[in-house]
Parts: sequence; C-alpha cells; structure tokens
Amino acid sequence: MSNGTKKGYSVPIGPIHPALKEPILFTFTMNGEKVEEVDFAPGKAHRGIEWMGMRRNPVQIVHLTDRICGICGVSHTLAFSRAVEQVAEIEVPERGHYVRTIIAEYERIQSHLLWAGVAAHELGFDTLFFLAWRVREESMDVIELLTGNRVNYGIIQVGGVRRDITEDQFPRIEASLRYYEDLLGKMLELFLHDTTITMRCRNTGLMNRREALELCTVGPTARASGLNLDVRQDSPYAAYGDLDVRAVMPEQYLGEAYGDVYDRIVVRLLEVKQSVEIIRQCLDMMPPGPVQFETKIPKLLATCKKAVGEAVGRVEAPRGEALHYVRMDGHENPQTWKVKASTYSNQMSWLKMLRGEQLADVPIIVASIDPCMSCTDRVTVVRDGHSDVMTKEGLHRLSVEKTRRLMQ
Amino acid sequence: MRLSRAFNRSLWVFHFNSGSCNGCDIEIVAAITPRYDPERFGVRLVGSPKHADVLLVTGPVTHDMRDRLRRVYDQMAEPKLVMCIGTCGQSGGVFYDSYNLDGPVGDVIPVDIYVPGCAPRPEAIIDGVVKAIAKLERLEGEQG
Amino acid sequence: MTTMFGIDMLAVVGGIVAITVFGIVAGLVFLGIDRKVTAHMQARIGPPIRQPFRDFLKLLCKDSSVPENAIPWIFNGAPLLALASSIVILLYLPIGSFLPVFGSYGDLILVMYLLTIPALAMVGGGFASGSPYATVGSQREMVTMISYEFPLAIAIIAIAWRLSVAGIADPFSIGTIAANPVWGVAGPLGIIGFLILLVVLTWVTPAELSRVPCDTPEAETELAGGLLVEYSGRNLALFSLASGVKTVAMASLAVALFLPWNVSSFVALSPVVAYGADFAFYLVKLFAVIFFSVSIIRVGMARFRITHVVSVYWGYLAGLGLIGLLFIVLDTALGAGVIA
Amino acid sequence: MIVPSLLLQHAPALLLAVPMLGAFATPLLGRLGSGIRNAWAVLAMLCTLLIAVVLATEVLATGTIVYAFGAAAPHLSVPLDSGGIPIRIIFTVDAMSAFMALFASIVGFAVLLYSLKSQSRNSGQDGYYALLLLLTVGILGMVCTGDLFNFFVFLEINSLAGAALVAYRVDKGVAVEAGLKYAVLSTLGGLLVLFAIALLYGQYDALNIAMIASRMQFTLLDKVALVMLVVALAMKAGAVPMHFWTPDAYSMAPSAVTAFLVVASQASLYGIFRVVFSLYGLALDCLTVGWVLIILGVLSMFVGVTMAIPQKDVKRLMAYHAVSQTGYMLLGVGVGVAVLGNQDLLTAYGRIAMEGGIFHIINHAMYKGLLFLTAGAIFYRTGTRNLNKLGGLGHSMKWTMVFFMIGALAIAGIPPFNGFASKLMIYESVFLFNPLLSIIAMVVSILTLASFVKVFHSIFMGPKLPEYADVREVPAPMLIGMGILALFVILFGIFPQQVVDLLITPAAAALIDQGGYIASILGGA
Amino acid sequence: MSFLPSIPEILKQVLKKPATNAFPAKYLPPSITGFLTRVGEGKASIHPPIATPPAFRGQIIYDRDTCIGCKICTKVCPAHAIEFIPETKRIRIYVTQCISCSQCNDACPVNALHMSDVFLTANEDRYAESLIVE
Ligand code: SF4
Ligand code: SF4
Ligand code: SF4
Ligand code: SF4
Ligand code: SF4
Ligand code: SF4
Ligand code: SF4
Ligand code: SF4
Repeated sequence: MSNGTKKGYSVPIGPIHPALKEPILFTFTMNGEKVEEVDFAPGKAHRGIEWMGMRRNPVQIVHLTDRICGICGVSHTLAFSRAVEQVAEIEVPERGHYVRTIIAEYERIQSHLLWAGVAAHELGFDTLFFLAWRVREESMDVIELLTGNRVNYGIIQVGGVRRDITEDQFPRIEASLRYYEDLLGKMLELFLHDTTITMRCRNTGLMNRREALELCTVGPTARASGLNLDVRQDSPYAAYGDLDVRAVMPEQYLGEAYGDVYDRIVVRLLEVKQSVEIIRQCLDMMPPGPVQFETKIPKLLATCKKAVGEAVGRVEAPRGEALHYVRMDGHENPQTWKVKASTYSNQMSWLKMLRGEQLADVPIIVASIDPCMSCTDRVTVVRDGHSDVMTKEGLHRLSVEKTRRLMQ
Repeated sequence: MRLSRAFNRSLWVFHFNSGSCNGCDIEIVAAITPRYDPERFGVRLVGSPKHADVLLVTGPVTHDMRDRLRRVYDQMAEPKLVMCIGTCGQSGGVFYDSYNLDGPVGDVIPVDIYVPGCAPRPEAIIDGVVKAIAKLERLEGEQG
Repeated sequence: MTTMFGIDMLAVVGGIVAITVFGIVAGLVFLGIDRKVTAHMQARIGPPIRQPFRDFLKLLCKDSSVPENAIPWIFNGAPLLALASSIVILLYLPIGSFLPVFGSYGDLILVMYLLTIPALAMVGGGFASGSPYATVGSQREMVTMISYEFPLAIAIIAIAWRLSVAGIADPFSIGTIAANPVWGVAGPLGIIGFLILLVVLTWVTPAELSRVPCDTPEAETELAGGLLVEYSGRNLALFSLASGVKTVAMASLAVALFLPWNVSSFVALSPVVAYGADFAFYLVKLFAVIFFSVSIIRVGMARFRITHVVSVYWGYLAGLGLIGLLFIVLDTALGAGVIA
Repeated sequence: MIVPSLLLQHAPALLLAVPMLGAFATPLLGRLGSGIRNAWAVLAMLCTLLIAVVLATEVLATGTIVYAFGAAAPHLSVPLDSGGIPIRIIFTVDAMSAFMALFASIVGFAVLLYSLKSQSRNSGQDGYYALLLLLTVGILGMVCTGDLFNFFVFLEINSLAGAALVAYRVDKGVAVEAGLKYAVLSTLGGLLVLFAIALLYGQYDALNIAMIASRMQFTLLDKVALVMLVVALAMKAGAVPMHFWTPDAYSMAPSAVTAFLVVASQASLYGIFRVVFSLYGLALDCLTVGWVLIILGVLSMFVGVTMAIPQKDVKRLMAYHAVSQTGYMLLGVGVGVAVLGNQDLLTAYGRIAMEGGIFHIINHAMYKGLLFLTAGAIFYRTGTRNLNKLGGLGHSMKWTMVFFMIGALAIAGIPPFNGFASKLMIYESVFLFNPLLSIIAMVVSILTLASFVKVFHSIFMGPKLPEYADVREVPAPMLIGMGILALFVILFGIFPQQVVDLLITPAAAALIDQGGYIASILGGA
Repeated sequence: MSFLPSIPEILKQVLKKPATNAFPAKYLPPSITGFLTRVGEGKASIHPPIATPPAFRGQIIYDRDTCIGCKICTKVCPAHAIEFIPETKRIRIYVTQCISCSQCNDACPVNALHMSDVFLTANEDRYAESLIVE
C-alpha cells in the first residue's frame, strides 16, 4: 500500500476524539496504517471522587458513587454499600437484595446494548448503532419507571434500596423481558452474521487466555478470552446466591473462543439474554418484606458512625469486577475509600491488543473492552498521615488469591 | 456574531466531555438516536470542532481538560454556540468540592444555554436546542 | 478526442450554466432524499429533504479558517477545483434525452479520469491542511481510488469492447453507448456478463463517492472527519456541493451505461412533452441508482478497513469484473460462431 | 517562407553542425568568462532549436528530406557519380525523424536554460556545456541519419557524452560508478549494434537503411541481427528486463542531465522503431515481433511502477517511472507492429495505437523532463533527494510545486495534461487488440498517480520543517526552463488533436510506410 | 443477502413507521418564536415528550409552610444544593446545583420536599430565578 508518511510517525488520539466518548490521550507510533507502539495517558477525567467521598457521609456517598460513572453507577454504589454494610454489620433485607439484583441486571442490559451500539458506530455501521440504542430505550423506560431517573438511578442506599418494586410494576417489567427475548435472535443475527462485521472483528485485537490472565483482565473482556470468571458466580452477592448464574463464555455460541473483538460482542450479547433470565428468576422468587434496613436516614447515619473496620465490596459490573475498599474509624465519613473499577483492570490489555493492528481498528479495539474512563481516573489517597499500605497489600493479596484460583 | 436564519436551521454539534460521569454523555448520544432524532431539526453530531456550530459540554471541567476545552472552543468557526449539558457543568453539581476542578464550564468559556439535570433526559437536551434556536432568533432580531 | 470548436459558443455557455444549476440542485436534492430514506431505514423521521440546502447556506455564513500548517492556496483552491471538476463531468453526460453539452464528444475514459479529479482535489486539500488526521485521510482516499479504478476500468473496457465488436463505431462515446443499450447488443451470456458488470459498478459507486463502506478517508470515528477535518465554512460548503454533484454524475454515468432508455423512444410524444418525460424518467433512474448503490449499501453495512477496500476491490470485484468480461468475450465468440 | 534557401537546403547538416561547433567552442569561450560561454551555449542550442523547427516545417510540408553530405546536390540521395548506390553519409529526415529532432531540441533548450543556474555552483562547467551540446549532437544524429553505421557512431557519441555527464560530479564516488556502469552498458549495447550491422553489411553489402531494407531477405542472420539490435536498443531505452542501469544513471546525474538522458533513451527507442519498421518492415513476422514489443511494454509498465512505489530517492523513483512510461510507448507501437500486416486492423486501431505510442514519446520527454528538473530544483535548495528527509516545501517553493504537480498529473494521465491525451489514444485502441492490455495500462496509470501523490505529499506537504526554514524558490532561469516544459505539457494536453494532426500522424505514417522510406532514397523503388 | 443480514431488515423498516417521538414538532418550525406564539394562541400544539413515570425525579419543589427548619436535608444533600437561611429558618435550593437525587425528600421528617415531573428546564442564565427554589 502506498503511504506517504514517514516511518514511525506518531498520531495522537484524544483526549477529545469522536471515537473516545471520554477524555483519554492515546499516542500511537505508526508505521503506515499499522500501530507499532501504543501509549495512553488516562487521568483527564480525574475529579477526586475518593477524596471527596472521605469528606462526606455514606448516605451522600452513594450519590457520588452513582456518578463515578453514569453507565454502571449501580455497580459502584452496590460495591460501596456492600463494603459499608460489612463494616457496619448491616443486614440488608431479602427483598432488598432482589431489588438490587433486578436493577443491576437492567443496568447490564442497557449497558451492553449501549456498548453494542457504540461498537457498531466505531465500525461505521450506524444502522446497528441506531438499532441497539433504539431497543435500549425499552430498558431505560423500565429503569426510569423503577427508579425515577434514566441514569444515576439513586436507588441503592446503604442498607438496602430506596424504592421497592411493586406488584403493579411487574407487568411492565415482564413486557420488557419478553421484548428482549423476542429481539435477541435478531440482534445476534444482525451483529454476528454480518460479513462486514465479521471481517472487521474476527482476529482483531486478539488476546489469548494466558495474556488475559496475566493482564488481570476482568468481565466480558476476560471471558471472551476464555477466562471463566464472574463475581456473580465466584462470590455471589445480593440475590445471586439464590439464582443460577453461570459465566457466559463465547464457546457457548460458537464452540470455541478466539479472544478477539468478535468474541467480545458474542459475550455481551449473550449476557443480555442471561440478564433477562436472571430478572425473570428474581421476579418469580422475590420474597415479601421490607427493602431497607433502616428508612430513617439519621438512624442509618448513626449506625454507620459506630462502625469500625475495613471491608471490600465486589460486584460484577457490566464491564467486569468493580471493587470498593472502605475503612471506617468511628466517624461518619469513611477513613479510607478506594475504588478499583473494571476499566482500570482492563485498560492495560489495550497495549497488548493494539500493537500491530491497523489504525482503522483502533476505535473498535479500544471500545472492545468497553472502556469508560470516568471511574478509572484515580489516585491513591493518603489521609490523616496513615498511608494506605494496607490497601495495597490487601489488594495484592486478593489478586494473588484470585489468580491462584484461576490457575487451578 | 453574524447571525442569520440560515445558521440556526442546521446546527452541527460537537460533543466535549470535560470530565463528566458519562451520564450526560450517554444521554446526548441517546438524544441522537431514532426515538428522539434531532436530525429532524438539522442537528447532527460531527467529528471535528471545525465543522461544528454548537459545542455541547458535559462535566465539571477537570484541571486537565480546561485548556483543551478552550482550544476546542477557539477552533470552532464563528458564529458558534455553547450548550452546557448537566448540572455538574453548570455548578459543579455533586463534585462541587473537588480539588481538581477548574469549572464550571461558564467560567472557562462563554455558555449560551444551560440544560440542568443529572442527567437531563434526552428531551431536555432537545428542549435546550430549541431554546438555543429561540435565543438565536432573538439575537438575530436585535442585530437586524 | 475532444474539441470544443465548431459548436455554437452561446449554446455551450448556456448549457454550462444550466448544467451547473441542475447539478447543484439535483446533487443537494438527492443528498436530501438519501438522508431521508436512510433515516427511514433506521426507523427515524430524518431531516426534511431540503436540509442539505440549509446546511449549505449555513456553511456559507460561517467563517472559513485556514490552519496554521496549511498551504493556503491549495487548501482554499481544492474545494473549488473539486466542485468545478464535478460539474465538468456532468457536461459530458447525457441528462435525460438532452444531449451532453459537449455534444456527443463525451468520452467514457475521459469521464472516468475526470471522476478522479474531485477526489484528487480532496486529497490535495487534505494534504495541504497539514493535520495528521487529514494526511492519513488523504492517503486512504488515494488508496481507495487505486482500489476502485481497477474494477471500473474492467467494466468500462468490457462495455466498449463489446460494442465495438458488434461493429458499432466510436464505442467510447457515451452518446454511442446510450444510443445502443448494451442489453440489446449482447446475447444471453453477454447479458449475464453485463449484469455482473452492473453489480461491479454498483459497488464502485460508493467507493467513488467515499460513502460507507468506503468512507475510510473520512472515517468519523478514527479520523474525526479525515481529510476534511480542517475545513470549515465556505470551503466545506463547496466540498459538500462537489460531493452532491459527483453523486449525480456518478449515477448519471451508471444510467448512461446501463439504463439508457428514454420514455420518448417507446411512446410517441410531442417534443416538449418528450423532453419533460424523459427528464422525469431520468430523475427516477437516478434515484434508483442512488438508492441501490448508495443508500442501501451505506445503511446496510459496516465500514471497511482500508486494507479491506484494497482486497475487496482488487480481489473480489476485479475478479468478478473479469468473469463478466469473460462472459462477454464468450458471448461474442458464440455469436461469431467461433465456438459453437 | 523567408528562410534563406541555403539554410533550408543544408538544414540537416546544420542541425548537427551547430551544436557540434557549439560543443567544441564552449571550452575555448569558457576562458573568456562564464557569461560569454553561457551565452554561447544558449545561442548554439537556440540555433539548433530553430533549425529543427525549420527542418520539421519543411519535412511536414514537402515530405522526406534526403541529405548527402559533401555531395554537390545534397538532396539527391543516390548521387549521379555513385552508380546507383548511396555511398556518402546520408541523412534521411522523414516526419518521424523531424518530430524526434524537434522535441529533442526543445527539451535540450529547456535543460540548457535550467542548467545556467543549477550548475552555476559546480566546477568544470565548460566541459558540462560541451558535453551537453555533444549529447544533443548524438541524439539528433541518431534520429536523422539514414545510415546504419552512422547510426552506430551517433549512438556512441550519445553514450559517451551521456556517460561523461552521469559521472559529471566527479567528486562523488557513486556518480563515477554510475557513469562507469552507463558507459560499460552502452559499450556493450554499442558492440551488439555494431555486430548486427556487420552481419547485415556482410549480407547486403550496404549500410544505408533504405538500401538494406530494399534487399531484405529475412534470413536467419537477419533474424539474429534483429534480435541483437532490439535487445541493445531496448537496453539503451531502459525497457524491462534491461532497465537496471536506469535508476543508477538517472539518479546520479545532475537533474538537468537526467532530463536530457530521457531524451537520449528515447532516441534509442526511435532506433528500435526505425529498425523494426524501416529496416525490416513487412518482412517481419509482425504478430510475433509485435507481441514481443507488447510484452516488453507491459512488463516495463508494471515492473517500473511497482519498483517505483517503494523508492525513497526522488530521482530513483522517477527513473523507475521512466521505465514504466517507456512501456506505454512500446505497448502502443507494439500493437501497431502486431497488426502491421493487416490493413483493416491497422486502420481500425493499429495506426491510432502507434500514434498514441509516438505521441507518448514526446509527452513523456516533456513531463518527465519537467519532473526531473523539479527534482533538481528541490535538490538545489535542500541538498537531499531523500523523501524521508524532505517535507513542507510547499510553503516556500510554490512554483516548483506547481510544476511538479503539472508533471505528476501528466505522467499519471490525468486530464487535461498531455499524458492523458496520449494514454487515451493507447487505451482506446489497444483494447481492440486485447481488452486486458487497456485495463492494465489504466491500472498502471492509477498506480503511477498514487506514487506521485505520495511523493508530492512527502516533499511539499506538511508543516514547514525547521531545517528548511530558509529555503527559497529557485532562481528564474531554472523556473523558466521548467516553465517551458510545463507549457508544452499543458498545451499538448489541451490541444492534442492539433499536435497529433500536425506531427504525430505524419510521423506514424512515415514509420509505417516502409516503401516510401526506401523510395525517398532510392527513388521510386 | 445472507451475508449482509441488515439489508432485508432495513428494507422492511422503510415501510414501517419511524420510532421517533416528534417532540416538540415534527420539523423545525420556520420560526421558534412564531411557533411558540401560535402555541400560546392555541393555533398550534407542541407534541408532548415521552411521558414521565409516576415517580419521576424532576425539578425539586419545596413546601415552605410545612418545613420546620430541621436542617436534616442540608446534611444529606450530596450536592450541597440546599442552603439554610438562619434568619427565616427556611431553606433555599439551587436547582443548578441539585442533582435530583431526592435524598432530601427521603430525609425530611415532615415531607416538605418533593420531586416534580418538570424537566424541560433549559435556561440561558445559570442563575435564573426559575432555578432557585425557596
Ligand atoms: S466501568 Fe465504565 S461504565 Fe462502569 S463505572 Fe466505570 S466508567 Fe462507568
Ligand atoms: S475514582 Fe477517579 S474520579 Fe473518582 S476520585 Fe478516584 S481518581 Fe477521581
Ligand atoms: S497510585 Fe498514584 S502514582 Fe500509582 S499509578 Fe495510581 S495515580 Fe499513579
Ligand atoms: S497489587 Fe501489587 S502487584 Fe498488583 S498491581 Fe498493585 S502493586 Fe502491583
Ligand atoms: S498477582 Fe496480581 S498482578 Fe500478578 S497476575 Fe495476579 S492479579 Fe495480576
Ligand atoms: S450532570 Fe450529573 S449526569 Fe451529567 S455529567 Fe454531571 S454528574 Fe454526570
Ligand atoms: S434532590 Fe438531592 S441534590 Fe437535590 S437538593 Fe435534594 S438532596 Fe440535594
Ligand atoms: S428536612 Fe424538611 S423540614 Fe427539615 S429543613 Fe429540610 S425541608 Fe425543612
């Protein structure tokens, strides 16, 4: 191919670039259209959320965690609440767990459909982008019905949820589940049987199982590379323990996993189906009772204030494991709060996936881990003279354990 | 600004995320999808600030993004319009006390229309566009 | 060979003005229709059909900035050249039953090469803007051009060859081709061959026009508008006009090559009505061509990677074209009794 | 015409005598100062050009001119005192020769003007101008002579002057090497030619082309001679697979020289055509020879362009393109040869193909000359020919860029430049011979375009580079040199029909009409 | 076109009704101001937006009379949107700061705060009066 550019020139992409819905700066060293080397600099969206959180009480923080990111805010809030609940020894009522699960799965549906649309857009396939986002509106409507807002649902609170799902809402939910069940076959066909998409995605952005493991990837990114891991299955939270949740693997659809962009599409689309099934199970099994441990906010705050200790809350966000570490020391505000979001775990895999690929494929590969920098742009915070050595060790211990388990 | 009727019939927007939580951004994207379809009004999302007439800014303007926001604004050809989408760009919102903010947006570049909400519904954004056009019509009237 | 001498200069000037107006108006209208149809295919209402006119007027009232690293005169000249050359192409093509302005001198290969000029202007403009995105975009445009030129050459040569073998003089003249529809010249095998070539041309069109799946040069997601990234205001407006006119030109070419019939040749009509009817029919044909080779394709598939553009056009489509050519050659041989 | 009849009468002799005189006097005048010398060289070249114009007008008006040196009546080919055999050095200037002479002197003149400035910083300019004029002599001689041995002599002059010019920048080792390569190959080619001539002489006892042609038996030896001539001349013309010397020679020589070497190569191409058409003519197995030429042409086209694309050195790149373009000429003329025996096909497309090929010769000389001159201009200002190092010159060298664009678009066959005109003739004729040939020709064109777009971008586009911050446009004489060629490129592109009617058709007709050629010498065969 | 499954799909779609909700009008009226005047005169109508659900969290509303000035809402507000005015013992809510989380609604002991379904609040002025609730 003819190419007039000098060897080894570099193309900066971002922080504002149509392919990246969020600010991040990539620097590619190119040889013609081929990516030789990649570097990226996140941190453009850093807002100091952890720092702010340590100045607020848990009841306020849940609204902040919602806004770590508007796409999978529920996951963060859930992980944070779980951490606080563990520290403060709060018992969430059964029904609260089910409501949390339903909301979390709706979030997954809308997030995966959102991703599918973005991916189609990156591929220059605007029709599918429009289609995915059009059908996504169904879940947005249900979410709005259940929570009162389309994004930043604000439904999860420490100790449970702020709103119950009432019987009269069930038919609407049921209708949306049927809508997605009817639709899914078509979506799979349109996305996975399209020659142009296959051409663009097969063997693009490859990452094999070993690399996925070594790079500590999580969520659909890891599963598409053949790593069988899913927090919902491995250490169930909310109502997942009662439900039948198996990690979705690409080989379920195709018989084998390549670990490429295509497989990541497969996993996400199949997870939409899985979420529908989970919600249906929840509706069937929902126990009666309250949904919140303590509805009086001042009392709730008082409970938190008494808590001392540390805990980790883990949640399978749509993009993979989100982990919140909270340490309380008898004040209303947490002493330490650390967020490890899924994109943070996944982003190093970019370096592997992008090297040697075509410039044209950069957007879809970048998108294939479903990145969102909002939750990822972070710093380690040292507060009150205590360093967070413990945090790091804790994190490391956990990751080593996880690795061992996976290696077995 | 040289305003004319021709201008507000075809507003091309460029979306700038100055460190938002994504909430507003996905609602902006949702707003261009079939259910809302602002292309009815000639509104189109474009990829280059040079092509854009309207700058949609989301987020509270983090320190890193401040200069870039300025630069993108400067790159846009006159006449141009800025819409600030979301509460946090208007006032900092939930991030009001962050140490890393240079915002809100109105402190960095002149804003023509604010769309409050966290996040605003897609239709609130469309409403913002309509109000922006109304403002243009008014300004044009004052000019002519 | 083209000469402009001996034609009534006044008629030529009038024709040029008329064609310019027609090209621009039709270009924008078809752009509008394309957007409307596309929107409906995507379950949207879409913009009103006159939206491209509004976009154009809007761009005119915007500033045109010249980036710092640009070479201004190329940067500003490119859009003009693109528009002017697109219009020149139309001058060589029959519009309805109106003869081309440059009489019957329109030459297929000349048109084919003229079609590269707007693209070249865009390449030049992209390079001249001095931005890395625009540069990559320009390179891709160039590669795209190489890619589609091969199948296009096959199609054009095959048609001319078949005509001239059938004893028709001046086979490269578009007038000739329009007067002797290929379908009537060829036998059954040849018709298959031409159908194949029609398919090839249908796919060449989006590449010529830089539409999906071949919009890699402007790839919004990777290149932020690619080679047009630095353009604004009047220059961008001219480029959009050029693209509209080029769409009409490309579609007219396809019409002239494969669908040259006129209403008036089937029904007896008074001259004025005949011109009108033919013109209307021509617009319908244009719409059909644009619908199938631009709208549907661009809505129904993903963008190619630039390497795909090369492999698809040089591999599949060129191969297909050669098969078509083979059919046509066989058809001729059969007709001449060489094989049978 | 008011031209004194004496001049008219002796035009063929003067055509060589003037540059020859110019060449020999240049070093002498050089002692008087460079200004005088330069003026002298320009004058000599200008006179040559004028004479060529006069000659061409005359030939086109009255038909083939025959000129026997030293004869009392130079226009009588077979002098009365010779007993029916042409013995003297005889020039046979038919339309083809006149056409070649004309454009060679145009390019020569442009090159000389350009050299005034481009060489002004180099030493040894006396020799340079002398050699340049000598090369002109060689070229003009080759295209005008009607005598095989003479042809060989001029070929050698051409080669030696060329080799010397390639090696002209003696301070550069590579240049010497390239010059040596050129010299060795030329000698080899010369020997082959000489040998072939000997074979023919041995059989027919004559050296005059027309004479031999009229006696041609087409024996085995003739065939051997034919192969040797074609091989040797194709090599000199730089056709694939004997093109390997061109990149070295073309890139090492000063740009002005390279531009002229293109013409020198085309004189060899002319040699092939002359041999095929006039010497052997219908005696040949036309189809085979035609196919040989076509295949050589297609190979040259394709190999040239594919080799060109990855080149990093501007002039090497252009040299490969020269190879590629030579392919078009071979293709066009080859098709003409292939159908030479069939009058119907010849009128249907053979003639046009040939005309296209011949037209391409002149066009190529113009635009390729122009391109080499722009490359020289760039080198003159930046001191490099490496595409990876160049960039951003469009900001400062506007005219050079414009000339480059004109040349590039012309070589790529984009209307309305001259390359398109001749290529169009080729496309629209050879497809009847075989449709694939046209398709290949068109594809090669577009590849050429791609290659030049890339070069254009590398050299002129992009931000201004700091190392070339103070680069300015080249001086006026260089621009004028380029301008002359650019003007022709455009004129020939806009009025191709006129050029074809005026120059090309007669030239092609002259080539095809072997009988006429023989008759012009031997008088009504 | 089994290799391009979208093509039959889009061809079917052309014939179907678009999914677009034509808020506030199908196309841009020639003049917004004119359109709004005509709407005011009842000669034209605004196509309504997609209906909000019952518990939608729109702009906040405040029942000044019910409020007892207990300040609990200021304590739970995550966005610092509520200002307590000591003189009047009442609160002021800045809509431009409020993130509509309705946490204050939950916390208020006397239910003085509610979320309305108003959400079309775009404004040219970030300190507009309509954006302050007292
Ligand atoms: S992973 Fe992405 S979507 Fe999820 S919280 Fe983080 S930024 Fe939001
Ligand atoms: S998670 Fe990111 S945005 Fe939040 S505080 Fe940490 S660094 Fe800042
Ligand atoms: S912990 Fe701090 S220093 Fe380490 S990578 Fe994160 S931001 Fe950088
Ligand atoms: S936990 Fe330890 S090993 Fe893992 S990334 Fe952090 S420092 Fe490295
Ligand atoms: S130990 Fe930590 S860093 Fe190492 S592989 Fe495991 S998770 Fe990754
Ligand atoms: S206004 Fe709210 S939803 Fe929008 S970006 Fe800011 S925090 Fe996110
Ligand atoms: S709704 Fe939320 S943000 Fe608004 S005032 Fe109440 S608590 Fe504060
Ligand atoms: S919590 Fe309710 S009663 Fe108390 S100050 Fe706020 S609004 Fe008034």
